[in-house]
Amino acid sequence: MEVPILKQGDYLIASIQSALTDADLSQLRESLVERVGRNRARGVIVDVTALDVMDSFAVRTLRDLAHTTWLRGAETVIVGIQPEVAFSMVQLGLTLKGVATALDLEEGLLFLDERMKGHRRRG
Amino acid sequence: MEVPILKQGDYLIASIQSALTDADLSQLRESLVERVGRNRARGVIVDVTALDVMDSFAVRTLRDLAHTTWLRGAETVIVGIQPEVAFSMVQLGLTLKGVATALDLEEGLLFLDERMKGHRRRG
Amino acid sequence: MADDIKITIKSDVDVVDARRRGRELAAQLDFSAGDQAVVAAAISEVARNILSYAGHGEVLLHVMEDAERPGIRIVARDRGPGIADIARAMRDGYSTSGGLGLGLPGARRLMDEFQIVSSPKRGTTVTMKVWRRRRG
Amino acid sequence: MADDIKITIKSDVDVVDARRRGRELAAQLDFSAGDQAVVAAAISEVARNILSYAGHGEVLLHVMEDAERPGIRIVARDRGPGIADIARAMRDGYSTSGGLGLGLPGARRLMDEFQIVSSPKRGTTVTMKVWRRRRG
Ligand SMILES: Nc1ncnc2c1ncn2[C@@H]1O[C@H](COP(=O)(O)OP(=O)(O)O)[C@@H](O)[C@H]1O
Ligand SMILES: Nc1ncnc2c1ncn2[C@@H]1O[C@H](COP(=O)(O)OP(=O)(O)O)[C@@H](O)[C@H]1O
Repeated sequence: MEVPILKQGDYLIASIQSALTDADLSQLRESLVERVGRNRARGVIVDVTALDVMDSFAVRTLRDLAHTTWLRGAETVIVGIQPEVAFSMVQLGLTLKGVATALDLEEGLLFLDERMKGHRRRG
Repeated sequence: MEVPILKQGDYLIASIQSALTDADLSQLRESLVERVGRNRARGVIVDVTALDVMDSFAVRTLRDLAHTTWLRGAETVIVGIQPEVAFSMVQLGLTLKGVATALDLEEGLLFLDERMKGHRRRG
Repeated sequence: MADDIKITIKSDVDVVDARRRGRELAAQLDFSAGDQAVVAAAISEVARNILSYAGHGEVLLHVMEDAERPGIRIVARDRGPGIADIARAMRDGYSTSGGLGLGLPGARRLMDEFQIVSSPKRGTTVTMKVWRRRRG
Repeated sequence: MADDIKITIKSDVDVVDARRRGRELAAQLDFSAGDQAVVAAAISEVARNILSYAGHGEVLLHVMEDAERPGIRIVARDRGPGIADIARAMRDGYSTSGGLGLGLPGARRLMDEFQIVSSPKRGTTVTMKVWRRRRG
């Protein structure tokens, strides 16, 4: 199950369409990191609206993805975590600390636009 | 005892009016998480000025609330913890680690405004 | 104030009631605002435990006037399943229910005296005492 | 629903399948959306552990209808190397594989009951139970 990655201006947008295996998720991470370099992207959006569960492997992979793209000069924002998924993540003790989040694709784009404007300050 | 939730610009403000049962507190958490999505809120203020005690259940619920709204793209700040309540929390060993706090509603709004300005910096 | 105040705990409203009564008592005895909150928080923890682990039980509040300064004795008792390993239950962060596991150890830190008696047959009784502090 | 659902775990596709089946079962039993995600997440953790540490094994899902409210029993078992120190494996952040080490302790927090039996000879069996919650 390959996740489509779209380029939109300075950003890459990966929209997860269905449940992913661990291998799919790792693959997504690698593709995005590679594409950040190839497309000289400055922002990455991973849309997880379609994910109905997020376990410790998924969280670790998304965290690693955000940190790796960061080291390559691009900011990642995770969008579309569903309320019930957020609920179960918090119960599991999984927090995505240090990773930017936004409600949905639209908010994610706004967030990146704001970050790119002027200086990209960091937490 | 339902806690009223007001929308003010991009923010949601929940003002606790009186002592809450555990069920009330859980209900507040769920309502706020739901409203973040519905109102596209980017900040949440929970005003606990009226709470004259904060025990481990309350602290856990507020922490979960903050982490869950965060996963949905909104920052939560807890305002109005009274000095004697803070004192007893510290004695109990309860910390709101990882959760933003401010003195009162006014400070809470300022805090969120600063976070939202330009770059929404992330913990 | 000769008699004990007895609060039957069988729903979360009773937990709120118990801590309110404890706070009022502490205020009557001229405890500082901080110590009123401390009494209320300790009661809240043990009363909620009754509800969570035993389903129902009771909290008894008693004014102690025999010492130099007045104090409050709080008894929380139930006929629930008991605590298998009390030492472990008293440890920070230990919880069988996904709680913070700070209730019992926190209450012990808050109170001047703290005792648990528990057995699978007779349930659990937590007894705590706190005296009004000398104003610093 | 009398029979157990049995999912053989031998590749990461089976982990996805197991959590999907668990979620469906929870939905059938009218669990809240949040608790459906909780069931799926817990299954995901134990099923992945089978794959990571034992190579293969199975997940069994069983509907419990004898209590006041319906529940799901999840059994994850393998004949792998076993867990040498279960207390340590249950600690937040402990991992022998560079994982987050939140799988087992997280699953325990999510579930109403949680039990591990493990030995180097007979492998590992994790049994978890969760009941539909009363609506708040
Ligand atoms: N009244 C009780 N009856 C039975 N078990 C109890 C009781 N009170 C506490 N316990 C046990 O002691 C553990 C620790 O309690 P506590 O420190 O209050 O933390 P928490 O309630 O957050 O789990 C509980 O998880 C429970 O297993
Ligand atoms: N089925 C199993 N067989 C053998 N060891 C296991 C099994 N499940 C878990 N473990 C051990 O327990 C540790 C903690 O597991 P867990 O909390 O799920 O974290 P993680 O999988 O991220 O390491 C693992 O690192 C592993 O050493």
